[in-house]
Amino acid sequence: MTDKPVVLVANRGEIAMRIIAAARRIGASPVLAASTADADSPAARAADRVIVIGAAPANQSYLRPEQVAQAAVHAGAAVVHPGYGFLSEQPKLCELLEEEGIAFAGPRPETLRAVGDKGSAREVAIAAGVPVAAGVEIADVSNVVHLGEQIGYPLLIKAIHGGGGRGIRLVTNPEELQTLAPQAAAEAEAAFGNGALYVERYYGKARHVEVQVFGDGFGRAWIFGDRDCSVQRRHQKLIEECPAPNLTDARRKVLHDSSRALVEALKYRGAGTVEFLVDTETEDVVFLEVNARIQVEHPVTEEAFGVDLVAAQLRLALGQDPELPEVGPVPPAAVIELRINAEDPEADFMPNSGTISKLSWPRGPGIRIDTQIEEGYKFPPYYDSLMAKLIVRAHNRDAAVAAIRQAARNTTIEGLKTTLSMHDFVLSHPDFIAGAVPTSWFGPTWEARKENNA
Amino acid sequence: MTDKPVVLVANRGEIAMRIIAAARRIGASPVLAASTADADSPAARAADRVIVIGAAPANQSYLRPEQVAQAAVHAGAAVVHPGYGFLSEQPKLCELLEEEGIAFAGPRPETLRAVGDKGSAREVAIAAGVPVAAGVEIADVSNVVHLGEQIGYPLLIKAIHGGGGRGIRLVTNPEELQTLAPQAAAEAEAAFGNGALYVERYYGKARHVEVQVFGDGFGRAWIFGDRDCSVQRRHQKLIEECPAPNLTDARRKVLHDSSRALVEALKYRGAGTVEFLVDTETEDVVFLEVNARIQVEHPVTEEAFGVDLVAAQLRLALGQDPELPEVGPVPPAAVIELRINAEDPEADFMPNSGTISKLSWPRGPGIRIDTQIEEGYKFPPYYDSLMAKLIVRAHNRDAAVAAIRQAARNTTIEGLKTTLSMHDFVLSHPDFIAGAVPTSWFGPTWEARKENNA
Amino acid sequence: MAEQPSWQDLLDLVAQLNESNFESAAVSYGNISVTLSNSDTFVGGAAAPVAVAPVAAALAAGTPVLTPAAAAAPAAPATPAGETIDAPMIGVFYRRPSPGADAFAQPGDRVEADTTIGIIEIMKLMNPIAAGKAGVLGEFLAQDAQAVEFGTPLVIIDTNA
Amino acid sequence: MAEQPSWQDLLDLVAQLNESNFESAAVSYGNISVTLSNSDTFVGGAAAPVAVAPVAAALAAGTPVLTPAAAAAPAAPATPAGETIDAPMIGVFYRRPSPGADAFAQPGDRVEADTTIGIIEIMKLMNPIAAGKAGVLGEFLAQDAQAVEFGTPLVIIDTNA
Repeated sequence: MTDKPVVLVANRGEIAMRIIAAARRIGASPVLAASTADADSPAARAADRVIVIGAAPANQSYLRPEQVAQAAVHAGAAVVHPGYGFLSEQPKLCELLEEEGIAFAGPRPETLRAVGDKGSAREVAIAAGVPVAAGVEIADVSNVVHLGEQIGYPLLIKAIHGGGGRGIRLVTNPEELQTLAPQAAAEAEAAFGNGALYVERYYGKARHVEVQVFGDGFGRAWIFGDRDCSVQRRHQKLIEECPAPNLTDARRKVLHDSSRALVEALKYRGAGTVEFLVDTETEDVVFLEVNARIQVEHPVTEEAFGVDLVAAQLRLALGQDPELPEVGPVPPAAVIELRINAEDPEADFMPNSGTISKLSWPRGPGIRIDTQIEEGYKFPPYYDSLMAKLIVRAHNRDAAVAAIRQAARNTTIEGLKTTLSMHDFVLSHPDFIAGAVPTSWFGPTWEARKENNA
Repeated sequence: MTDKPVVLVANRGEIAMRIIAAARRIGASPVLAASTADADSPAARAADRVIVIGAAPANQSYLRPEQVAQAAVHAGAAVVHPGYGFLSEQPKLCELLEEEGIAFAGPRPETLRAVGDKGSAREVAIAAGVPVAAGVEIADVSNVVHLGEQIGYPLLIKAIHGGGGRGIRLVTNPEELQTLAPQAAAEAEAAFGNGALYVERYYGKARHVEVQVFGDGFGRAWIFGDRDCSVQRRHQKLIEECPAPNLTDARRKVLHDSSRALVEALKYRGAGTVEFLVDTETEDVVFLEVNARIQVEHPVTEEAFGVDLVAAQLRLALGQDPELPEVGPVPPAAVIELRINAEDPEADFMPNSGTISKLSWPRGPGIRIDTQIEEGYKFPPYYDSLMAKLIVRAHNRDAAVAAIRQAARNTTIEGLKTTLSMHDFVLSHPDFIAGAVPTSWFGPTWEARKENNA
Repeated sequence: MAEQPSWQDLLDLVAQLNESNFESAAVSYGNISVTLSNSDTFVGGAAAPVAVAPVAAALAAGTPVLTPAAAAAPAAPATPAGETIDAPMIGVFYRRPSPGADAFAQPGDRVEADTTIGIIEIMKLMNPIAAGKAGVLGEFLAQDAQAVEFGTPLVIIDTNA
Repeated sequence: MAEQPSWQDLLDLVAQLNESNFESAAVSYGNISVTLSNSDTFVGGAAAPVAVAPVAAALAAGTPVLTPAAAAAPAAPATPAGETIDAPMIGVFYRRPSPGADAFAQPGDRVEADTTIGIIEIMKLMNPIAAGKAGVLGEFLAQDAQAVEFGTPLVIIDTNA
């Protein structure tokens, strides 16, 4: 036994590698809680010890709070880091650990509950003075036209207890509203056991901009700038960058100040993200949600500001100073991240698995690779398709775009289909190069490319 | 054949890997000119092609300008990058390439000559208004006492045409000066074929601070801050950092302004370094020399300012915009580099070679590894002992010191002796942590440690 | 593949390789694979020996009750010969319903698929563990009150007896 | 694949390899593979194929006259059998003192150690190349005016003839 604190890594893939690296940075001993499919993964080899918590399917392993908590007890863990996805925003894991006196590298359970539901998150945001989309709950689905007048068109009908885009309807006029509201209520009732709906202003050409926050749990807030994540396909982020390009000082101030107010109001603990829509047709900026975890795209912020957010999470959870600096609103660098997924962009982004037969990464200053894959690694079919994140930092956005385009071209991954070719298309596109595309940009642009080539 | 320009990499080891990465970043094709010992090295595998230029001993391969030039012709190279050491500051290679219409990624031959000799470098510096140590040539070795009065004690007697520390004598009073001057003249005559000497003010507790410069060859100068390289053993740098700690704004301005003046005066082309002594006992700052090449420690500057100096060298040599930003005098980060050498610090830093049996690097934000070694690599006995450079960036110096200390502890290199334990000693020492040790600090401090442990 | 080599064939091969001069060897035949090394730096066919390393480290670090992770992987060499009943979840394995009580089952007992052979406690929840197959129990591989992982072999079972 | 080797065939192969002098061996046949090593630097058979890759790339990129780097390394497979006279420097190899002149030497010629067999030009300097050993010349491996590297075999020589 050593007297190093043990960090239980309750995740897999690249974020497991990342947490292991952070554990080593703070002098802790990383132990991996893995499914049988990952018991011999690169992350397993990088950890000091591996505890098999269940079978390959995530719902028999990574999604089981009691199994993860049991592994933490077995490991003698001082802290559990849940990564993103899986149990990262589940109050249950946090509570089980609290009972065992083990720290959770994330917000308190009550924070997770407060921001975990769209309705309550919106209330929290409003209370903290964060701008939200004009919206109102539907009291009576047969009497909705006055709500449309109040909010303006186009608008969205959303299920209050919904998620994943289900039950959402786009409405452009009063007749549609009258017809679609009862349908949406029935669908929400069927899908979520609750037919409650609200209507909300719809922004068809908005950007997705988010603010990286960190709280000490007692009301102190750090703001680490913003990220633009507008290159999305079906709400899945493909490319992220820090800082968000072409953002006026005034808008940036609204985003940062609101996020700070929210962290302070929640006495938020650890790393989190406040997501916003930034409209490109009006001056509107509206709150979307709080992601109460470290995010996939955290490296662009780390590289832009020169900080280690995951190490800060672990330090805070261990009762230490998170060792984070106060920084200005705009970082001294421009950073872009590509998500390289095991998907075939020529076949509707169909995921695929297989053995990595050849792998070669670009090298050089400002290039960072967060990944779990290596030559010979069998990319498993059980989990999400993220293979690697390629992150490049440069002195301004133009240089960063040029550098990451070349870095992507200097990346070789053989053995399965990847999204690298799609990235080359985006990084070479004048709209992306100009900066600040809306979230609605990628889908039709990518489809049009195929038509143009046909 | 492709229409990519070919970059001939006329070096080996980590800097060969670094140049290959830069070539790929600018979309060029890297070809390695290697000795037989390196024909199957990691750099050889990373290059598009390898040309064997001679036998393992450097004086039969890497030190032969005509063989390197011939390889450039064979390769159809557009540019040759000489790295550091070897032929990097030899006008001959540059001239041979000029005859063939091949670019040299370095200064013009006349610049190499102007700064290659101590005496002429000093003249150039004085002409550009760069502060130099009080010094004067000895006209008559039997009549020197008045020179001592003029300059002050302690002083150094130096051979004008010397190098490598030979022929240098420390003098503390007039009697010593009178005795030692004729001896030094005889030794210089024997060693360099020329007995010319000069005397110069000696600074016993000075720091080594250098300025990273870049010139477009037509008088435009970029200044990329400063580096402190004062942790040295027998004039060999062990640890470098950017920015130099505890430097007043006034001193920093003197260093940067003088370096800029020198670049403008020389119409300097490409990357270079202006080295200074910064005294800790007086306010004196004096010019040491110009290193007309990329230096081993260039990564600390790259990471601090977010630039790629090697790519900039290649772009400039190819007639392109070097794509470098104008930056402020102090970078927005603190960066430290450790040189990990294949030397045994417990045995007077004796170099050793052998097979790397196990290798594991730290990972995480702000960590950069420049190296050619990998597991199974046979570290050859023919060349210098530099195995790897571990570079860590953080938001301030305290964080950088803590982060690189932990990164060094998370580095595993087995199979031969390395200087990692020495680095842990330095990084844990209160003097280093406080910052700004003089160059005379390491030697006695390291020796005292051994005595304390005995 | 015409016929699978028997377990004995495999042991013979290991014996043969053990007498050989090879620093390392990796042999695979159908879904059988053997990877051996005399060297602690073996990185060819990396999977098996490397995976064992952290386990060895964990054991050396004084965590004897936890069955090593790699042992749970199908092809790992530490898996005992013969059929076993394996832990269906991570937790603490108990052979008795309460301290001092009789064990649920003993070596030599005949069990059916639904016979309880022990309990796994996970976060204070007690989960009875059924044999899952009929046969005669052999040696218990997991001790009473031992921390087990998913796949840790609990007890040998002879399904032909 | 016509027929799978039997387990016995595999054992025979291992035994045969054990008696051989190979530093390392990797044999695969269908889904059967055998990897063996005597070397402490064995890294999964990775070294050899990786090292060959840039050479293949260079050839594919259309640089036929230049002998590949790996071929110049002592153990590379492309080195012709028998003794050769190798280039002592990088440069351009000429078999004649000037265009149209007779070659310095022809296959079948008997040469002494100091007989000039060609010239290597390096940056406009002409360097006569002596045979370096006595014997009878065989086939020229380097063409007239071919770019050669240090160690490129120029011509076969039979020193026993």
